[in-house]
Amino acid sequence: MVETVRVLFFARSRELTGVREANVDLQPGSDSSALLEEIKRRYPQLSDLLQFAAFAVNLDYISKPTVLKHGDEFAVIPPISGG
Amino acid sequence: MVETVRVLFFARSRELTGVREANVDLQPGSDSSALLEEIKRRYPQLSDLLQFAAFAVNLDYISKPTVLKHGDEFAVIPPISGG
Amino acid sequence: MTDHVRVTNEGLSIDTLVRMVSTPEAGAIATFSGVTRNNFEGKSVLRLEYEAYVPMAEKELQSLCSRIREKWPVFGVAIEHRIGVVPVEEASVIIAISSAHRDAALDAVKFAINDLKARVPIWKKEMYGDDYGEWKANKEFFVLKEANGL
Amino acid sequence: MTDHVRVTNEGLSIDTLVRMVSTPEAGAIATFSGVTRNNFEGKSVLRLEYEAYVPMAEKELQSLCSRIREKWPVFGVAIEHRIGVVPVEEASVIIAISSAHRDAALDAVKFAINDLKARVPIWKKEMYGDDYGEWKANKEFFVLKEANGL
Repeated sequence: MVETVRVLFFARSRELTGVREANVDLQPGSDSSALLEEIKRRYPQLSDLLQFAAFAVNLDYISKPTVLKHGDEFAVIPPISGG
Repeated sequence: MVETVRVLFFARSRELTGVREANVDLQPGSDSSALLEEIKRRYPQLSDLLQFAAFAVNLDYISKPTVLKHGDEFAVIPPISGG
Repeated sequence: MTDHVRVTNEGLSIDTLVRMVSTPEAGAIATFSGVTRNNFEGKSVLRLEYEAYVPMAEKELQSLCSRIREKWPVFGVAIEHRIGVVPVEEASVIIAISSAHRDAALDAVKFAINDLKARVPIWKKEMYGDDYGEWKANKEFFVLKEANGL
Repeated sequence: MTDHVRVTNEGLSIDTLVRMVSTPEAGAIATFSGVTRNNFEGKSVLRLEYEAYVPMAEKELQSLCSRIREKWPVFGVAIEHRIGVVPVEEASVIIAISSAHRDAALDAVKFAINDLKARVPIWKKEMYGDDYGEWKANKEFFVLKEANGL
């Protein structure tokens, strides 16, 4: 069994990956740090951006590594510039 | 020769005097204090209001007794409430 | 851009004032509208009646615009004050200011309404009934009068 | 009054937002509009392109409204952010807030635009040519990220 997480890319992260979203399969009990390792492996061109990005799980910012479960929506939030 | 000054009343001072304006003749060299004495004599019902009012000569607030000359426009400015 | 000030018997339009201060260089537009409330200290207010010393009010509004430009880098400044009867929920005053960056427009608008309430010779009567009302007084006026010996 | 928040592809109207927060109890309405400038650090800007994580942006805008209501006694709060292409001189964001007395509306609007720039997941690309642009970053975001360990 794996836990499939939906990963969303916006703005510069979307341009760098070339995709708006991707599904990533994680071992049960994996947290967002494990997911980020997998993202970096798949999209090495994102490494720099990830240092400056924030992350959200199911529409809320996370401030520490968070366990992910099947069906969660994980978003890479590059530095925002609304207003 | 006298110097005729036009005196304007607004808002509560207009209601208390019953007029929007009045001409007051002053001796040459008279200042705004002399004018105010004459206003109080003519409209004793204004005495209280004058303590809280400001005054303007030719569209500018005055901050001290000011010599008036023929044709000047003197305005009694009761506490304002614009906005 | 030139300053726009007006004291008028007509209804005010925020859209019109915003268009007046709009310019391709501006990144921010801030506005303030003073609106007739339906109550004051528990009393029901039917409408407000405003009266102005119009030529002096417009002169003071012009000098208010100059004071704003001494303090902040703004592009457009537009201020209109309505006089006569102003019904509940309609605007008696609108201020619109544009600037490159937001703090200038926001801070200038706040300054403008405070300065207007202290200096611009306009009077408001709150009407509680058809023939029964009360002239109001801005505390900002007394502060200015005290400070400047007016 | 309920809060109104919206992220939309359509043009924004300040008149519409002001009407949304208008109420007979309000004495003050303050607004802020963020507008596309024609230049940035000497470079000519053709247009802005905005992109949002729409459901999270609307959720963050709702929580922004709640934070405003914890801090100030306001009646109506309306915030709209436009996405897609925003031409020069058109608004990308409009905030309108009503209150009984002016300081609440004025201070809440200033807080709202600062908070929006720190938290709401929306991105702006400044287009200097038809195919040449640059993603911007709000300094407010980095301050928040640092403070909250995001």
